[in-house]
Amino acid sequence: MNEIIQKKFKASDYKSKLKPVWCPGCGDYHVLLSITQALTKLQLKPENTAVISGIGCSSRIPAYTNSYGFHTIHGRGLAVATGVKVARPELTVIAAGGDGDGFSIGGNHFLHACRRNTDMTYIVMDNEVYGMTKGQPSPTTDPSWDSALSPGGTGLSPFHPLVIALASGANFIARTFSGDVKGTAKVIADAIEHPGFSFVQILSPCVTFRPDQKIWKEQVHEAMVSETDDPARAARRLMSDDGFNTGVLYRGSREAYRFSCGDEKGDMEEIQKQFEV
Amino acid sequence: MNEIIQKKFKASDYKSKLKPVWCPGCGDYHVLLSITQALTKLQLKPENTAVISGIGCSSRIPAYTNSYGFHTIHGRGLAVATGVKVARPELTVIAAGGDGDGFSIGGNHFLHACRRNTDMTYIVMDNEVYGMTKGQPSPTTDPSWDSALSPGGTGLSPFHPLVIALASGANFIARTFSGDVKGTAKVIADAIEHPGFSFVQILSPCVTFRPDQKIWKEQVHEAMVSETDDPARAARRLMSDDGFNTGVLYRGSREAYRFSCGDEKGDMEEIQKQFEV
Amino acid sequence: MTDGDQNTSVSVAMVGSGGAGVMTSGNMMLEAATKAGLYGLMTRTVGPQIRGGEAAALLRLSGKPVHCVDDTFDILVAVDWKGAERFAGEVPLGADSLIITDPATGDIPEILTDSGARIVEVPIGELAASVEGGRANMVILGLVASLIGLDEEPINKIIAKKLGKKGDAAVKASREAVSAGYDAAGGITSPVTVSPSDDKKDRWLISGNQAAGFGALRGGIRFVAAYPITPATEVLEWMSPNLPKVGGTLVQAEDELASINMAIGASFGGRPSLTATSGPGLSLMMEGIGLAVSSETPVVIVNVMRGGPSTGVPTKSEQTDLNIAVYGLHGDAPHIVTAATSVEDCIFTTQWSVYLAEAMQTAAIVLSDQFMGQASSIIDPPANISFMAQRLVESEPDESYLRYAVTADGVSPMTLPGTPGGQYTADGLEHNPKGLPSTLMEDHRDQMDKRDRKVAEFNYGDHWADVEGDDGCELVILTWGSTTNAVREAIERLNGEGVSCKLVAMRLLSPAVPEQFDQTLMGAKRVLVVEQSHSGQFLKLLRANYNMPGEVKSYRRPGPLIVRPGEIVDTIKNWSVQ
Amino acid sequence: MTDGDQNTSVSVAMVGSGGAGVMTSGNMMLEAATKAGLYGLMTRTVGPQIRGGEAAALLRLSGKPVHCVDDTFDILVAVDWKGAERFAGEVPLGADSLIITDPATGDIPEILTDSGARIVEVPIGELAASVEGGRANMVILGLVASLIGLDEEPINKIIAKKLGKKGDAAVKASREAVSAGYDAAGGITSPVTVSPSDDKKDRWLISGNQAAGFGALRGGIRFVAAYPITPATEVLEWMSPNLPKVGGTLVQAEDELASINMAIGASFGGRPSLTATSGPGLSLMMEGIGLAVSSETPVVIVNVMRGGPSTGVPTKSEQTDLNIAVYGLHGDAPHIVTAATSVEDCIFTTQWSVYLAEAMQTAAIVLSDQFMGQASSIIDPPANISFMAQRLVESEPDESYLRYAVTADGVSPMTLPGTPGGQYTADGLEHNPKGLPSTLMEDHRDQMDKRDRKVAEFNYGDHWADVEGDDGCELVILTWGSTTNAVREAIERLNGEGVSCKLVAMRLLSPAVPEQFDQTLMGAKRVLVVEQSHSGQFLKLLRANYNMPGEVKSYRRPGPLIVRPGEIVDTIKNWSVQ
Ligand SMILES: Cc1ncc(C[n+]2csc(CCOP(=O)(O)OP(=O)(O)O)c2C)c(N)n1
Ligand SMILES: Cc1ncc(C[n+]2csc(CCOP(=O)(O)OP(=O)(O)O)c2C)c(N)n1
Ligand code: SF4
Ligand code: SF4
Ligand SMILES: [Mg+2]
Ligand SMILES: [Mg+2]
Repeated sequence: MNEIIQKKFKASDYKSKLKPVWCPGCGDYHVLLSITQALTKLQLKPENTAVISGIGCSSRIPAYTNSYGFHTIHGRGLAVATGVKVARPELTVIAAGGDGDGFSIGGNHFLHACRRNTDMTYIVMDNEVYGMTKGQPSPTTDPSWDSALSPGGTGLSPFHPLVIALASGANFIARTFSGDVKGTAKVIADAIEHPGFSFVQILSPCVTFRPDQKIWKEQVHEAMVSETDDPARAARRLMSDDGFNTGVLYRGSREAYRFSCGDEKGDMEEIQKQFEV
Repeated sequence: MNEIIQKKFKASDYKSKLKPVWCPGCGDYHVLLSITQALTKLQLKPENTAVISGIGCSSRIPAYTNSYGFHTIHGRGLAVATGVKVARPELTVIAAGGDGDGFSIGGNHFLHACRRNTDMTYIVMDNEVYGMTKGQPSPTTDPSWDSALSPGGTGLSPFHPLVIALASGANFIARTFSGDVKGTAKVIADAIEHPGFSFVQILSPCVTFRPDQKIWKEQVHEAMVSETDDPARAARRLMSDDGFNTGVLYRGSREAYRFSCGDEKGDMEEIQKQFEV
Repeated sequence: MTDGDQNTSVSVAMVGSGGAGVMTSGNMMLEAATKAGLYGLMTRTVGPQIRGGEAAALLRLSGKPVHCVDDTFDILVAVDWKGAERFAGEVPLGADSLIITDPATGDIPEILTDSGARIVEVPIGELAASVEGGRANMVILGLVASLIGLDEEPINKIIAKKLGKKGDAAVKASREAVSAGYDAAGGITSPVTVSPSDDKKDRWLISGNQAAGFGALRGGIRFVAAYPITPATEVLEWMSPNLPKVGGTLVQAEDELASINMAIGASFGGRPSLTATSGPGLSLMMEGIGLAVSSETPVVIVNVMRGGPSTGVPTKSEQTDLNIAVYGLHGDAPHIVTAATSVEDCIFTTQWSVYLAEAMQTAAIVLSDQFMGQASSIIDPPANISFMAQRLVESEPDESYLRYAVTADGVSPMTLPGTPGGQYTADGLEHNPKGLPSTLMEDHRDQMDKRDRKVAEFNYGDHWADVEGDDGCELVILTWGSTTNAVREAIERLNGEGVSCKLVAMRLLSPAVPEQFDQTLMGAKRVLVVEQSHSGQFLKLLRANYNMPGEVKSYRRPGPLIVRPGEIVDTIKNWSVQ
Repeated sequence: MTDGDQNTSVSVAMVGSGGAGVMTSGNMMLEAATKAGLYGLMTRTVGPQIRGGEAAALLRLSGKPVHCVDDTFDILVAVDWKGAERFAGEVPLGADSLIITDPATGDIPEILTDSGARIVEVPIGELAASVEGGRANMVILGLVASLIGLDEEPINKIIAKKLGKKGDAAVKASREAVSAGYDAAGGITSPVTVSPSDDKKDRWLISGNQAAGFGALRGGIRFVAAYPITPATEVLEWMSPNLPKVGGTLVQAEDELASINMAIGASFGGRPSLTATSGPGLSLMMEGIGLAVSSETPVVIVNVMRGGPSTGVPTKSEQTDLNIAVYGLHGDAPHIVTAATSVEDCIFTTQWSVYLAEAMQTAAIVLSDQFMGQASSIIDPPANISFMAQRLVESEPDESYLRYAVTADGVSPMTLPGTPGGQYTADGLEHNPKGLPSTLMEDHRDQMDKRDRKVAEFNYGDHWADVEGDDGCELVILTWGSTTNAVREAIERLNGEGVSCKLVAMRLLSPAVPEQFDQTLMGAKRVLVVEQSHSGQFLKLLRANYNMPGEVKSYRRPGPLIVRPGEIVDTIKNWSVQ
């Protein structure tokens, strides 16, 4: 993470001028707001932050921030983000995307990013649907949700991203609701400050394909329990949670990934000696 | 699962005549033996079983059985196996492979196979190394294990496949040791009989690249606790287990994937009506 | 409107942003046109917004079958002009065109007025407001219908059909708004009208993506693995509810790596299997397709092309996945690549490709594109062709059974799981005839020969290309895919001007069929190669695989603008001049 | 042994199964030969067993640089014959060859004796047993060294170096076993000997995979993402411990999708980045490579080819990933494809490719193959070439900064994260010069033009090909990759017989450089295209992109047998006859 400097940045300094393609009312507008508020809170220089995403409605977010951005390919945001962070350890790296991008096609990188524990923050705007491709079930979709691709529902129990994150070794695990901009901003700021990989699931409604998610704002509630650093306890808790608990639900202290590029200017002449016979 | 018939099959009826390429002493020989014993126990017709693998030493196993086999590509065994099972629900489908194949490149299919809960058995011969490519760390390798690719060790805490399986929704989760052929055979037979996706991690030493695994046979021990069907409890238990607990560690009762091909002979004329204006 | 008499058609663009509902108007007009005995094609263009951005319904209607877009639009009508400049390039106008605008909605983008089109102002918004519950999109529906000579009756029928369930008031409001539109058209001279025919025979309304799904089903596909991607999703979404009717099923996969491999697994199990995708997904499937080739497991991949490279231009059309489809596998991996030549031909080509994949036990990639895939077309009910999956199966194997036996035609009988004594292990590792891994030079060579031979020496009959025109023609246009119909129309126009020209639209892109090609192009003096690609992928494919006779010229450009007949006519004419 | 005087070399195969240790013997002989002032090349062939199956060390030694394998082996010596028939096809013998066998170990495979080679029996096992702790592999080391005229002294030195840490007894046992081998050679007439030169100048012992890693490091690579795969793993394993010495690092990725995308991320961050793989891994990387092309992020992919298709023949060489490397991206995606022409050239070509990728901000795929990659070669220390990653960076961007500015040469200055005011979003979606998503026809065309131009119009200098021979030559052999040196040697032999012939070994496979090509091939009457591929991928690439002058003939075949000079000589001779 880069240093906090004197000059006071405003939230608007972290926003670009590009108008989002999102539908009016989409939860992702709030997420964008929360990210800029979190960055304001931390007073990070915009040019020292990299926001990296996959493909999907939510993955459009990098260009709406005033950071360096990379809108990569579907499912690969975390891999690109890992490369950025290892190559440039002094940058603040935020990976972002959707539930389809992160948990379906990107599932393997999610597992391994949690395990590798590179210092970055991963924000998933979970709307329990593939928004960009016009409404197919994602891994977090309810089994009975009807759609053209899965008439009558998938019949599959939804994927539990927080439990998976915990099982794969993530050390900062949180859930927030996009409508709670302040609360989300606070959690994101915490996540950025946490050394190692931080995972923030943001329930972010898709007004177009999941109008039923309007009731989310009534369903979410702050987690009743205090934060834990015991993975076994966290596992038990997360496995029985209702999916609407918000807050930082687990915070561990495993060492962050420790290899990265540096400034050493070694000598090629020295290196080539190994070939001499 | 196909029906049990009168004629008594012997274990040798489930083995092919092909000599394995494995190193003398490789744990996978024992796994092969256990699989044939499990099939004998269940008296399944060899031609009604399909054994499907990825790529790796362990993934060579299909051709050593007398089943229909598919030695697919690295990491994709589970996807191919899912296709086979959905297309031919009456077959007994066994997917098999290594820790690199299943947890590194194949991690996403592992997650989603657990979640989809198609009725098949997935056997991972875990030797905590990439055997076939001559000794690189896999996701289950100890952080301090030295190798050419990761001199001094990866520094990464190993991946916990059983916890991931549980987190992703698997309903039959077991661990065995290859050296315990009988015990392993029994668990595999149970796994095959379990409706839905069953996951069996078999600790199967690599004598060539991990000679240090010789001590495994002293380290393994039967799980002290009784089987549970409560995922939250299982999670807590698995997260704190020592990695050498053996037996069936979790058995749930979630409904298996319910869509598959059938015999309906619908009428194309009827179907095309939807285009008529 | 086109030059030749025989082609009289009308092209209409209806533009509007937000929830203006121009797509609804377009769809209604298309259905009404069908009822009036017309043929038609409708495409849509939308802005980058996920929902509610600028949009246009682009229609072409005619008394004769319509397969491609015209050079220019005859009538452009806008509910509003918000963001319209972003796709104005896709709505070419001419000096004969008519723009209808509501002065209350602001200025027409310059790029449109620059065409010199006649502009007529109609207070569309006011007219809508004059009807209780009236909407502007219904006003323009009536306006345009009147201008092009469509009766109000079929439109009223469609309104009842589509809005019936919203209640009588909704139907009434729409009908009145349409009527207001009809009335407003009174004083306007229309640039062109179409004559509804009396021939009210049965018609189908179908998109290329539905057609591909339907062809697949008819060819025998019974398993589909799916991962959504624009513009291929509708293939999957059409198949999902229809498969179970014939004992098939669709599995939504976690990604394209899974979907291709699931399809391969299902096919290994004996069910003809398919997946559908577009460029980025196809990239991810290539390793799996190589497995199908090497393990000789039939599988069909429908690839609906969009603008590339990378994520590219997902909502627009381009013919640039030809390279990857033909050459994108590592190693020497002979397989089949076909391409549909029209919305309607998506049925035939997909069905035929299922047959080819199954007959040769290999992978067949069927190329379609966004233009065809997402265009709605009114067509004559297609003939029921006989191609049906028919795999060479060994159902009573004995001891000597060899899964990968080296046969004369390269195809080896396959056993299906469940068949006693037929057990073998399918493998992507090189193997011997029994299927056991082998690194022997001889086995490698024999299996390579066999996999190549079965594909190269198969009898593809006449289906390798649509060939039209006299044998003696010295001028040939070679093309493929959705560009075919623009070329076809260009040739009709050229014929009308006394220029004779042969069409060769290749349906089989791989393997090469040099004998048929040579014979078809014999005597050609000038060959024009037409494609929608920046780098000339088709041209290079031809050069690599065929001996091109005579002087060869390439006409190509990237998307998103669809290639139009006029461009080809001009190219030929300019070439003649030199 | 070869025909021409100037090429005197000796080729030896040492065969043995299980832990026979023939690789140790081979490595020791190679090192000893270096000490004796010789050049040499050693490859290995192993059976399917993961460990301890049949194996052979294949050496060629000479007083002059050695770059390819000879037509036949002069001496074949076996510790035992178990499983040897499985690679006998890879050890061609002639009537002049000598087979040394221990009668106690059973019959020589027929395919070897069919050659008519002279057979000499030596009780290798007994000789080993006669020394305390003696091993057969050391006996054959002495035996062969003696036969080819190598002194015992350098061998003893190597033994001390390699076995020193195992203790004096081990060194003594090995030395005595070697001596026993020397003695046993006494009565045997050797088919050929090499003259150790007095020129004991510095030599390097290096494999192609190490050379690629070294070239990459020298070119400026500072980040590597790795997923192991045969036969590319050693590139990664060499780089892993060496990168940190220059401030770089290697990350082991979970799969190839991750490795290519990590490399792209690191490069976006400003570090020249690389990954290495082989066919199946390259397949998985193609979507990522397309992203690098579209987002204009430099990245280098070293692809060490193995037998295909699919999992294929992982441990053997073939030149069949050319198609996928050049054409395997969806959409029109111009990028760089290069190929090393020898073990040594893996340094130059990789280093140059890093430079190209960085200079043009695009993806460069470097093709090597199993033969080069895993061959150990004794070479002269290579010149230190100056190519070094040098990206066009904008370090003080102002308000008007455009990441994807349309420039004359197509290369746009890039800002690196951390640069104030340079913020932009890299994108695989089509974009405008600022980097914002755009579906506009004009933006798409301009960006396509630019991405194409920067690659097509770059000045590649003379490096596009190794060209040797007179300008006036009417006979040209076109080839690429590791086949180059077999062609080179064939041409030397043909020259020796008065046939003059030009070599054109293409290092740049994509883009095409038609001007250079035309000029180089001007006046060619006959062109032979040589490659190790069943389908003729190189031939098709040439036909697609170049106008081939004169009569063109293809000499090609698949692996695993490496193409030998004699095959090419014969092809040319037979062609002449007609
Ligand atoms: C390889 C590949 N496969 C499929 C797609 C199509 N695609 C684009 S976005 C998307 C899903 C988006 O869902 P999600 O990640 O949940 O984002 P949302 O739109 O809901 O925010 C898909 C399937 C693609 N672009 N690339
Ligand atoms: C796409 C792809 N990447 C890499 C490889 C190389 N490869 C073959 S097996 C293997 C790892 C095997 O490890 P594991 O699955 O643990 O099996 P083991 O050999 O240990 O039994 C790798 C990386 C490959 N064949 N394909
Ligand atoms: S489709 Fe849904 S997720 Fe996408 S922008 Fe619209 S509301 Fe948001
Ligand atoms: S390398 Fe290891 S895993 Fe592979 S066969 Fe040998 S002992 Fe078994
Ligand atoms: Mg979503
Ligand atoms: Mg392993």
